Amino acid sequence: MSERSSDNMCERFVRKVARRTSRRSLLSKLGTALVAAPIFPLLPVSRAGAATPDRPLTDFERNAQTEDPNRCDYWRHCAIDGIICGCCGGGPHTCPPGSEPSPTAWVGTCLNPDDGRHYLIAYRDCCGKSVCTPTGSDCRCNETDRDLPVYRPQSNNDIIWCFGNSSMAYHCSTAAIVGVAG
Amino acid sequence: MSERSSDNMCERFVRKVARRTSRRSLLSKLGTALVAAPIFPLLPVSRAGAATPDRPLTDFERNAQTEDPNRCDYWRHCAIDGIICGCCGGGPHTCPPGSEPSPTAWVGTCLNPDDGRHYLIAYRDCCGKSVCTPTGSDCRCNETDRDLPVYRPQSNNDIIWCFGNSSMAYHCSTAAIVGVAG
Amino acid sequence: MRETRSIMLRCLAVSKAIARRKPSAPLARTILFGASALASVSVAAQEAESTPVLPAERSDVAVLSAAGPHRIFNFSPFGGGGVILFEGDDPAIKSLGNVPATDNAAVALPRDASKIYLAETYWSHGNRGERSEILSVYDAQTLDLESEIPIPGHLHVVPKMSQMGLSDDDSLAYIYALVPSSSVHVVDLAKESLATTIEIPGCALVYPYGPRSFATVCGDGTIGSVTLDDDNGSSIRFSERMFDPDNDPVLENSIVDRSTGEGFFLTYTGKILSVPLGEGPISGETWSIQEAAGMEAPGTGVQELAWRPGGNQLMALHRDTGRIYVLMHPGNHWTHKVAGTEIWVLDAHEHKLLRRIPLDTPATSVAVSQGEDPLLYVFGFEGDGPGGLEVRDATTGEVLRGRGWPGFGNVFVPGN
Amino acid sequence: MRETRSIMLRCLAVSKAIARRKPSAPLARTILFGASALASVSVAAQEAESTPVLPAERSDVAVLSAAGPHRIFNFSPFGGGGVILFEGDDPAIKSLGNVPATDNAAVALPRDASKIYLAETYWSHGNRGERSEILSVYDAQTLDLESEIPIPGHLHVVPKMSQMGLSDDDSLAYIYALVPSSSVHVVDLAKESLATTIEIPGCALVYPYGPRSFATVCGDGTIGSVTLDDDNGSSIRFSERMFDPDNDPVLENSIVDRSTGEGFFLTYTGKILSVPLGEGPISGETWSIQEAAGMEAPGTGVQELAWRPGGNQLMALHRDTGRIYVLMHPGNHWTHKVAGTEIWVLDAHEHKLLRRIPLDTPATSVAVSQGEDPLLYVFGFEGDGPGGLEVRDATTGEVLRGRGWPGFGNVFVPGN
Repeated sequence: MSERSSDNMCERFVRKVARRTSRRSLLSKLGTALVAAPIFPLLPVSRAGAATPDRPLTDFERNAQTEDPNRCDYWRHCAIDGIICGCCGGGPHTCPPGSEPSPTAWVGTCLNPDDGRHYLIAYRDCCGKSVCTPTGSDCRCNETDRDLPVYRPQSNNDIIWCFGNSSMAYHCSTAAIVGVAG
Repeated sequence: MSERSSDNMCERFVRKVARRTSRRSLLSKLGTALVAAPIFPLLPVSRAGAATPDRPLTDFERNAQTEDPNRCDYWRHCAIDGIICGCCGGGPHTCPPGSEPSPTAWVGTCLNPDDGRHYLIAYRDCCGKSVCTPTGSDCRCNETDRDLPVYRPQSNNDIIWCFGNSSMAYHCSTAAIVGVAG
Repeated sequence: MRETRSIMLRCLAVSKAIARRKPSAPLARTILFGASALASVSVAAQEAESTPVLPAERSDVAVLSAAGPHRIFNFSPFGGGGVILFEGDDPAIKSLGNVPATDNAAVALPRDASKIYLAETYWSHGNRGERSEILSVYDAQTLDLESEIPIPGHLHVVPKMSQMGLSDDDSLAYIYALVPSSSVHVVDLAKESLATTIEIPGCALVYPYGPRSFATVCGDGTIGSVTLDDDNGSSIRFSERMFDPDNDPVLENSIVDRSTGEGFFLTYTGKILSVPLGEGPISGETWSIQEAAGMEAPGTGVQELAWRPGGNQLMALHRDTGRIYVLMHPGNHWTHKVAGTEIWVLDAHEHKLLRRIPLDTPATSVAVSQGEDPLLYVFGFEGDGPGGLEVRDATTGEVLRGRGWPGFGNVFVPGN
Repeated sequence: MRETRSIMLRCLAVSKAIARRKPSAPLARTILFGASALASVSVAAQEAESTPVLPAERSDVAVLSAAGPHRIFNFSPFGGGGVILFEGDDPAIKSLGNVPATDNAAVALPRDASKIYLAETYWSHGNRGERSEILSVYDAQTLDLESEIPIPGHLHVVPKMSQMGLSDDDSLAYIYALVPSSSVHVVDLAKESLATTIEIPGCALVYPYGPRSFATVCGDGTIGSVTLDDDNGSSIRFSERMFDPDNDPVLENSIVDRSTGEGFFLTYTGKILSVPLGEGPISGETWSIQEAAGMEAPGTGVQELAWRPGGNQLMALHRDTGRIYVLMHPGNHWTHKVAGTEIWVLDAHEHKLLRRIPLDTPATSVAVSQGEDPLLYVFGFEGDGPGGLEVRDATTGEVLRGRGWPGFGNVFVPGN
């Protein structure tokens, strides 16, 4: 398998929004923001206090494993809601063939039991293709550690994160490492 | 529940076909056929020899019941392939609300165990609406008594019989009595 | 070439006898179906037998009666699902019909459930092509599509009651959207057109009340309230910070009574913010449903076992009696989607627990019919099998009837 | 109004450090997300620990290797399904990816499986609106849509191998349609346009062979063969009556070898019509697979128990060895869709049974890979659970691997 870059997605996102909406005031704001900013997929934010080293483990963290990324209890899946892309021909940070990673994502803060660190995980949906038919018995997950409601969208796992893709059709969800939670 | 007529469906069918195709020679043939013919839904044909009174019963006929029309073993379902409309808000000859009976149908010849007669059953699909989500555990049927391949289309239960409907989307299948098999 | 081979599919003539429901009249014509398959349909009189010949049937289409208070609208907009209608009094809990919806559609019903409104997104070629964002209007008796009102869009999300709602007089639809900014699209249902779009930066979801107002929940722990003026201008008011959005946020499927403007916002740990949303400053009192049950109010510990609310559509309000139904389970914090093992019945005004209803199978969702003789609907059962729908007496909690059927989702009832 | 509330969703800047895969470099900027939810992402160096920090990952998209002979294309065009790709040698039988298809789409693959062709029907609003009849062309390695070729339509039917096929040189697609008349749409795949439509009144389905020919089966018991001339004119020849279409018809998933034009038409009772479809009159010999197994050839009795063929894609041909695989079950006549409990392996030319392979679970479909080391794929298992896909050695019948997965449908393999 080889890779295709997902560069410039944010730019495409904004352009698509620009085409679709008639709300000029908003657009000009977005346009301004872009001029000042390098083009890169939107990164999620950390939630303050999520990674206090001495807090007790959640049930998910107690049971998490690091061997099989195509099961719901894989350590990175602590806040995933969706179908694991690894069950659809993709991988933890790889969209299945023919789908596109979303430039936007929701975020979880998950404990890696191997190194004891908390990592920020971007749950980027893979989009532009109808819902994946997963092969595997433990591919549809709904984990909720520190999942917040939609009025805190970047920490919400219910939203279809396909904004700015060629179509908003949801295919599956990845769980890419963004960095260590600070 | 009240009823809405399904009159003039055949007419609408031909008109829609006329709009959709560019094959004028065919259309003129269909047009000619129509001029000579009253407008009425296409009726299926009987298969010669289907109802010989002294032939042995099929397995379906041995087990058929006449009480619950929303099960696969209801006597009229001897050649049905599809979702029973009675599980979707319809009935044996009634389409669920918001769907349309197809003007065309495939046909079965089924034995009514109550009167010992063979009846011609028109399996009219209800169309124009996405596939029904049936409520019931025995609503998806595939019975094959005297089911013939698609090159004998009026005796074939695999075809989506939604020709001429507002859209060809398949919703469910009915099993209406057409008459006694001669 | 064999010229006798005829075109396979023709609309050929038959007698109108059947149309006129004269079942035993012989057919006047035969039906041709390919030259080699010529056969005749004969509905000739049978030789005399003891039982009459069953009459030929005409195909027709069912139309529903007007919805009573026990009509159920189950909504599951995934994988070709949509709205399935049931009658709560039907012993068989059998589908009355269904209305398709796109994946992640949103739904709303007027109080008399005469219409079904669906906010939908279509692409002309399934998952690609031209995009249409529409509000589909269905007649809830014929289940026919009546119109498609263009809208700017709606949020694609696991369905929530508070994604979309109607003004108290059923004249306006409020549709929540996240892009390009967090906003609410207001549709004039009589004019079948967009009235306005209201930005609600930092807030999300709509909880309509009164003729031209809706509440919304904000990421900084406040409750907002938007009121439209007659020219579709709008003003927004906010409460002080009423909850901790990072650790104990208000659940999305909280409830505002459309008529009275009484809001009941339930948090992850089981606090209810009772917020009257009339004129003036927004404030209210916070009480704990566990304390109402004589227990300690739980905290946010990830290893702090307590009775906690959880599920999807996990809360329901019977407006006339002021009873709140909440799905509860024993669990730690962050188990807010776990299925409930009990339904707690609370007095919304006295802040008292009235009843605990144990469930045989844990469920994620609950709804209650309005008016007299309320029925309690429990659904979204755990497990691989059919989701099921259980109908209980809303007063006693007793199981009246139920049936397994496939599905998950939200349930909407008339009268809300 | 609070002016500090910012727009919720903005594409804001972050350092390119992550893009450049320097995982431990600190982020140069913070990300703003609502004024009240300001927080910083810090990928600062951890205090020294024994294990290295896992690197940040960039999102990418998988691309498949070119298909080898053991690539599997499972086709299930219902309820949001489509083509799911597998590798027959993969011990886990895990999806390689999937291509969506509309309900009742038809599929074909070129011999090298470099493309996936889907005949599809779309309505612009799901089940309503503007209708599009297209042949969708996918690259079978990227699974990207390459083009949409307008076509007049295709038959909506439970999927069959013989609804659609390609000429031996993969240059033409033949698509069967029933309305307005039974006909075959011929698409020039290089020009991406319809070449012609050929009416085949009284007949149905397409079994391509050679550069510009296809066989078809007719309702009067004959086999037809259509050949296109260079100007896309066509001529059709028919055999004499070769089977009884009312009582013992030829099954739809019969097989014609695209290269040699050898046809193997299997009837309900288990007769095979071996029909060479070259030049001249169409005729052939009929033999019984039960007789090939040393049994009596069964009749058409509805209470005549015998080994009979049954299922969906119930027949497969390994071209190099001339082996035919047929799903068989004990049953009466008219059980032609019943799942098979055994696979019978037959020599297509010697008319001999080579092997009977008992199945642990009855299955409705079978396929075989072409070339050396053929694999036998058994699928469409009965029961409520996942359909499953079992991979067997096509020579010995031994189970090599298998896995439950949801689905039903047809399996296509490269090289056919």
